[in-house]
Amino acid sequence: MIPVLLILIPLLSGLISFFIKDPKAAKGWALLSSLVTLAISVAGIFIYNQAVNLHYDASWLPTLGARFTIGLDGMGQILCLLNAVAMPLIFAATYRNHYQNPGAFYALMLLTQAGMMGVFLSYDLLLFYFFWELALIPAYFLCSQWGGEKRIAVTFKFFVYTFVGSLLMLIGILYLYYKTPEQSFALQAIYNVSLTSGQESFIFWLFFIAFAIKMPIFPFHTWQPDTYEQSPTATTMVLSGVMVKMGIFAVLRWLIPVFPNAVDQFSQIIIILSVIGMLYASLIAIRQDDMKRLIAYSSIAHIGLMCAAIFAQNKVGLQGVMIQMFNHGINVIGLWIVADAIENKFGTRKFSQLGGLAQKAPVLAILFVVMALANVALPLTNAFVGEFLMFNGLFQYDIWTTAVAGISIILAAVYTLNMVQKIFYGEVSTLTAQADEAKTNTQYTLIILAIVIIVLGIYPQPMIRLTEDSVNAIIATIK
Amino acid sequence: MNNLILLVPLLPFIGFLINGLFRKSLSRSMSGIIGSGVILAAFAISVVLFLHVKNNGGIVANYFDFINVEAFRIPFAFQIDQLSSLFLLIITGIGFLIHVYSTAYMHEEKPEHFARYFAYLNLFVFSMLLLVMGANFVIMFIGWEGVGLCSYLLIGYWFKNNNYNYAAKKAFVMNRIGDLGFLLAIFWILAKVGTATYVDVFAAIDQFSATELTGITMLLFVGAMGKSAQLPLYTWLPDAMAGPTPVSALIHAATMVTAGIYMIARSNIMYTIAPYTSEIVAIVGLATAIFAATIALKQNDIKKVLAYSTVSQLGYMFLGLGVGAYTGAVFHVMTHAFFKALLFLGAGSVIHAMHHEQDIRNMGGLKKHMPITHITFLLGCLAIAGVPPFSGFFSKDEILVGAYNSNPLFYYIGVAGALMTAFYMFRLYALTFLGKFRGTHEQQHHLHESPSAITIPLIVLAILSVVGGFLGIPAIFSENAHMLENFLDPIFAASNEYTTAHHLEHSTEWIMMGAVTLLIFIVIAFAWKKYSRRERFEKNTGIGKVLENKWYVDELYDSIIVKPLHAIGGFFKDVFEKSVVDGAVNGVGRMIQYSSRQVRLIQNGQVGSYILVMVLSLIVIILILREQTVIVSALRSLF
Amino acid sequence: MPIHYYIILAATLFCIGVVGVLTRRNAIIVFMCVELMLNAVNLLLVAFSKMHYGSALATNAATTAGIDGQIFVFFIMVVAAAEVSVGLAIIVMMYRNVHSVDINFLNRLKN
Amino acid sequence: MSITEIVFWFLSGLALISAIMVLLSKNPVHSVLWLITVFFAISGHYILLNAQFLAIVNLIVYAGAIMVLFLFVIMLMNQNAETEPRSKSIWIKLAGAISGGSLLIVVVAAIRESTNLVMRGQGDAIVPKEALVRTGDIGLIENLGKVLFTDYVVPFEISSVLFLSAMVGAVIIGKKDQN
Amino acid sequence: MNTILFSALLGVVMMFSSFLVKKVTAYRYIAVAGLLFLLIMNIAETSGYHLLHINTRDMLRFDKFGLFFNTIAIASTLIYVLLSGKDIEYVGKNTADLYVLIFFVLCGIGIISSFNTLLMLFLGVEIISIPLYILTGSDKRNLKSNEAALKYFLMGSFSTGIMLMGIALLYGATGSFVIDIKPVGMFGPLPVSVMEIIGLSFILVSMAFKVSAAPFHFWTPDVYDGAPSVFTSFMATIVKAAIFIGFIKLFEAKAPDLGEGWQVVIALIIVSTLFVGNITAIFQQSVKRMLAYSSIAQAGFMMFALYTQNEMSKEGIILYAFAYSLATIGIFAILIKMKDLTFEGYNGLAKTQPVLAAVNTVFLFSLVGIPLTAGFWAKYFMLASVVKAQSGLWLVIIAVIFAAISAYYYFRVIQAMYFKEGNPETAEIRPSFRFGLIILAALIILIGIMPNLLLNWLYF
Repeated sequence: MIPVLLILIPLLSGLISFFIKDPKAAKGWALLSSLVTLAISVAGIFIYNQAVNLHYDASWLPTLGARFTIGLDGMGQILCLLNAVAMPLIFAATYRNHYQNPGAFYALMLLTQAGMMGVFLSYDLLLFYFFWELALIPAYFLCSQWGGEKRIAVTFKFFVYTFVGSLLMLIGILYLYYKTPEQSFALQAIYNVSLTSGQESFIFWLFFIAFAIKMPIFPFHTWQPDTYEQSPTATTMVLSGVMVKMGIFAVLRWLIPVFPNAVDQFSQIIIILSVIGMLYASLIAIRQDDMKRLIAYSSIAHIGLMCAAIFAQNKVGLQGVMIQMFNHGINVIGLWIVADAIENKFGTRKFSQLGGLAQKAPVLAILFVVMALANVALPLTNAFVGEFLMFNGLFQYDIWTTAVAGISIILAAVYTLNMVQKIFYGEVSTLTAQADEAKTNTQYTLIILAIVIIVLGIYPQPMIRLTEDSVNAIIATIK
Repeated sequence: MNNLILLVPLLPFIGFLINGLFRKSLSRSMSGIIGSGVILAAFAISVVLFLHVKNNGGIVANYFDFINVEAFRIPFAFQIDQLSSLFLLIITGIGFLIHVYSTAYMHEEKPEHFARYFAYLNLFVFSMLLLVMGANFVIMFIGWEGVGLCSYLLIGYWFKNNNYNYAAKKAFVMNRIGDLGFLLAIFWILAKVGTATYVDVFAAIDQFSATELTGITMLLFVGAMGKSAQLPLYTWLPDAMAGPTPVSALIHAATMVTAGIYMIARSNIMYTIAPYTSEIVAIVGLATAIFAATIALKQNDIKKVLAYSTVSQLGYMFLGLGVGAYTGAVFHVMTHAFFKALLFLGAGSVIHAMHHEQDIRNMGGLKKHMPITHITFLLGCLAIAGVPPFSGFFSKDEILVGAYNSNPLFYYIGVAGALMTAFYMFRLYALTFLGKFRGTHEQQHHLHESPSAITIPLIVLAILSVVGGFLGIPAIFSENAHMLENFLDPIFAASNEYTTAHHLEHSTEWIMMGAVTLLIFIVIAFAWKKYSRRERFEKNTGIGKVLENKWYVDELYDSIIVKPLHAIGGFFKDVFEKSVVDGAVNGVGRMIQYSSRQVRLIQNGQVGSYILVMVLSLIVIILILREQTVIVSALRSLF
Repeated sequence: MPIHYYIILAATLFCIGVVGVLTRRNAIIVFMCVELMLNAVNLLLVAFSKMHYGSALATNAATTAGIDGQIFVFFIMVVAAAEVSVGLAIIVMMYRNVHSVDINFLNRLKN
Repeated sequence: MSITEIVFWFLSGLALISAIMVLLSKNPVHSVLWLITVFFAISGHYILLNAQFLAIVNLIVYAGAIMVLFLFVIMLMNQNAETEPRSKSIWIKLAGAISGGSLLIVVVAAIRESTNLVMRGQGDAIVPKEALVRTGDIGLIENLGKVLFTDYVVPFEISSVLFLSAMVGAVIIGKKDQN
Repeated sequence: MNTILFSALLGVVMMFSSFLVKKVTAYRYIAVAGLLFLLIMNIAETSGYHLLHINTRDMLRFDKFGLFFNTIAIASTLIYVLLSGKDIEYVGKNTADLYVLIFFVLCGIGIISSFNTLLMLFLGVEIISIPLYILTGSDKRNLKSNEAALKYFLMGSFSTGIMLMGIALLYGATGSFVIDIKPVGMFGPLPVSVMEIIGLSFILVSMAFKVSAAPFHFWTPDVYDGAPSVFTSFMATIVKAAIFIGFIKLFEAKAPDLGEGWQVVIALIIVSTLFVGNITAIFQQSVKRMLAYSSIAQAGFMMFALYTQNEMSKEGIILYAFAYSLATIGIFAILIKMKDLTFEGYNGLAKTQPVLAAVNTVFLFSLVGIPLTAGFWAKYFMLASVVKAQSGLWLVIIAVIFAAISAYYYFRVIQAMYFKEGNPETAEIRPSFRFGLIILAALIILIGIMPNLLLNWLYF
């Protein structure tokens, strides 16, 4: 029942939220429902450890062989948890932001959450596709309704780009469907489908392009910085914190196990692309003057590493990816929260106009430094564990690739410290002269995040254990 | 015992937390007391541990699994053995002194910043302890990056000044370059033997092929380069002098920069089996020693001189490691910790008295104003210059002897470096303390001896750097009086088996020692004479100018690495991203728009043309269907 | 008569009609050309009906094969009549409004 | 050359020439008259093919009713050579003629190789099928009537709907809505 | 048979009511009642209950497919009248007669969904076309309407001529008008009868013209644009779908005779239709004209049913017809209420008329083919039928790319409604109208989640 609730609660509360007019009420309602979701997903983890079957199966489209099958495995647990943790934090952090027509805003946020939950939970390919789209639509509205001045064009680019991807994937889905012996979309049936190498590589690309756009991998990333820059920060947090993980999750759940040979065949190209992307994005990030864009590019770089680690196809790497999905989500949300606080206070994100904030807002400065250190994967922050494992996996794949990819660690230090220095250090600018400490809700959310970061950095083992079964399942399918 | 061990790093961490969290509410004295107190406690425990180790060998304390995956398991464990316990003493001991010193040195700071300073300092000690106590490379790496962070924070302590921030960033990034090497080495080890715990790795040493070992050791050494400021990654250290002087003393002289030596000493066995790497290590060390020394000859900033001398001394230590004189290296680490900390603190006391004047050309004649500082500083200079029987003499001598054993050329170059050291140290001493005062009047007016919180650590360190040498008396004076060697023997035993320890005859050693000592005295006298009466300074020209500008290395790096990277980044950001990546997508969009504008013109609203198209396409369809056999086969061949 | 003659004749008439539709601009003429096309079709159908009748006659003396062709022609005429009434009505309506029967005269709807 | 062929050729020639004249004549009235001759020629063909009923209907409905309707309309709008809109360029005419011609060529070329239109004559010689002329009574009114009201009664009834809609349409379009 | 019979009779009834009943609004209720009755009758027949047994002499052949489509067509018409009936009264004076024509069109639809001989096909097409000419021109004072009517009429009758030529040649080849009969007296080298091929290509052209598939689509934008919006809605949805059904019925029987060339031709038509429809729609400024082009684009998708004639595509075309008709009727119902038919006219509709904007968004999503709307399943089935046939995947890929492009112009409306500032003027919106729209949107979403509700009809 838990998986159903995970989808149902955000869905229903979202629909209800459409009809809430009063801003306070809308915020409260959203926060409440997201907290309930969080509680449930946490409960899910504990039950899970007692090895209870967390699957739900219902008839949906008998004539088409599609069923409403959802379930929680280790990987799903982690991502649902991320999804469930992210929302309350986001709502709390942006609690003071004022949106026109707040009911709709929070409704769409919750619907997005529901969609993503569905993606992480569905065990049926067609269902997966449904949620995949369902997550996209509200995000589209959020971005182009409440976004920046260039929002409409930018978000539309984002939408069409991803839409093309998902339509191509739909073809792939259908193709697989007709290859299954008993014409079914069920996970197992899809896993057992057998293709000729020609078909396999063809369908592989149909799927991969969709996921690569979502992640995004190097040549397909063009939608991302603009969208992150233009969207309202709350939405950006959802996009970069959780939705981006949909792509990676999908690769792990629907790509690696289904097309083992094609994955083998193309892993090299993809890893090379990812590594190029890492360096490329990092170098661009070094030159950024806009905080949001910088974070966007750094996020591209991190995602690139995850993708590379996936296609290295070994256990360590995959475990690293799984926990890093969570960690990256947490860290990047932390960075966005600060970005949001700064933008709200000064109405700008340009480093050139900021500076010396550490004198005015020491607490914010300290917390941001923690986030920044997590972003550069410093030991005893959560990101270190993930990146350590991922690089390890990549290393087992090839040492030179790892060495080149490692350069991004250095570059990450460069651009992150740039950001810290230009915002918080140095003399105060005209703008920051009469700044004061960040709002309490911002502080508290950041403190929570910081605690999570440190705790997971010092004692990551439980989460690593959580990934075991999923990884084994995936590894079993590889070769 | 485990808990006791755990306390060592934990205490500084607690200090960090208290000072960090309650910085607003703590008074200066409180945070000072807390900050130094925890270190003192840690020092006490370290002494206990040291004795325990001395009597009944090393211990490994396991706590919990940090990372445990199928491929490998990384426990969070500490290893207290001869080497680490020695380092514990150095770190906590000198650390304590410097904390005490800082309470006086930083008293001008606002309370909260004062607390922040101590928080950072404690955090540093914590990470440094992790570094040396860790029982595997990963824990070491954690400490490794931790100290990097702290040095970043402390260099940029006065964060209003952007130059300081740049220096801090430079330090962090350059360390990162090294860290990458270190990290890769760890991966390699894990991939090979599936563990990073020293004991297991060294036990499984023969599983490595020669090339692998070379590779791993090289990568480790890259890490050491970064952390211990060796060529080519040394440029951050002189800039790091932007930080408060006690920080320079603690981090950039006594402890952190020696992490590289610790690491290599730790994994000495691997280096012993990888002679090629050892060769590189020796050469790099030697080159650094000379190179830095030359620069130090012409520096006028009191701290810069000391910084370069540190680099050069570190070079000596690597030389020692490279030639297999591991004990010598560690010995030099220790003595260097003493006298270099002393010198820095002395310099700090001077700067403090001169109100943050650091240019030695504006000093002079401080002898009578601040006697204690003067005496201790002089002792420090003698120690570093290697004048018997001061500590530096023994340690440096041991390294040089080792160098001679492996390759006489190393020895001669090393000696040259030692002479330069003597020269620039006494140039510094003379210009600072001898002659007349060259500063402004109100500076002269305020000149005074520093408070006891500053002088006491100076005195303690002075004593240590005088007597410190006797821990390692070479064999020529008396057989196995070398306590340190005997103490550290378990660590280097394995390596020593490999190295055929052919000790050269005592006679030659005597001659060498005598000759060197004589030369050193000459150099000192020369420097003394040259600079003690110096009044005015003419501009440097020729080689002097080059040296003053540090061989223009920073400029070189800037133009061959930093600028190109920025250019590439800019190109990607402004050109490639916009025109290619984005351009492709938008181009498609624009193409569609354009074709839309064209296609809709076909719809010209005239029935005649509409029907014309219909008729023509009717004809086409008929033809296709009639010739379908041809067309279909053609398509087949196409697809 | 060989059926080819009829086919070619009908096809020619049909195509003349098509050419008329393509070249003339007077709505009425265009419409007349359409009627011409229809007649060509009628002729063809009758010819075919007689052809099928002939080939069926060889086997069965009392056959009515091919009669449906002529019935179809009848229906075509019916439809044509209906179409003409509507068509002319539309043309007249347009003439009332713009006093022209040029099919290109009204050209508001394009692109 | 039998009388039948002479008649056939004469009628065909007449039909074609007058059809072409429909296009060429500038004056709409002339076009109408030419079209009527075409219809007469075609009716002649019907008689030749022994389809008397259709021949008569053709004359009554087409030449009689429809064409007169056309004439009425043209008179009503007093269309003549002057009011006739000139198409701007010769190219449109040319394009029309060429495409029409090529359509003819394609169709005829295709028909000539069609295998449905030939049969085995004496000695398995392939001879084209014949359209029976001057004989065969399927075209007689009684036979047609019988079939029309038995097999084709449904379409026959349904065509009434067609007429109704045409009528209603004419009313809607034609009726002046007074306002 | 019930549909044909009663729709004709109801037409007559309306005709008489036009001079028996004087109250204008009454006609709408009569029409609604009639449609309900018709619906019931048709469903009755679908479930095997025939009111009166007429021997059609095999002129018509009623199968589940056709009857089911009739149900959908009538139901859509009902919805259409309910939503836009009020606006029909604003067109011209003789409202009743317009309803007459609508009923006659339904009669034609009944024929075309069950014809078994080319004669009936011909009659059916004509019975549909002639009323449409009139409906197009029914706004007599409006020159656009005139122009549209004239163009439609001329081209329509031309295409009739083409079709008749095809039928004649087919008759020559087969000696009968029954659709599933094979050519006679064939011998010789060619696999297929050339004359049949030519005949069929003529018919193909005329049918393609009626469903406005490129390159025979040219009449569509002008006519849909010129005609009164109320009737554009009717033409573009129900009628077009009906002709598709006829199209499919015919070529189900005939396509095999055409050999492989058939698929090549259809593929070409599909691609060009998708191209013209989508690409040209992008640049339009008037939503009405954009919808005309979009109807072309959608036709391109429906053509897949002809490309792969399997069960999948037959279910698909039904679903498509329904989804597409409902969505488009809804959009037009809102369009009619708008004062300004350009995209700017919709600016800020979400502020002034949130309900309208919301449902309009649902309709547009359905047209784009976003999941959770009926439109998704329509496209899904079409793509699935091709993938199932395992041939022409490239065609599918082209199709989805164009589907993505179609998002561009559909979303322009959404962007205008939600993200642009402005206060659009609309005619007064009755609550009943709003309610009807909501029901319609709910229906679309319901089918989007549970297409089985509709499909199971085909499986009983």
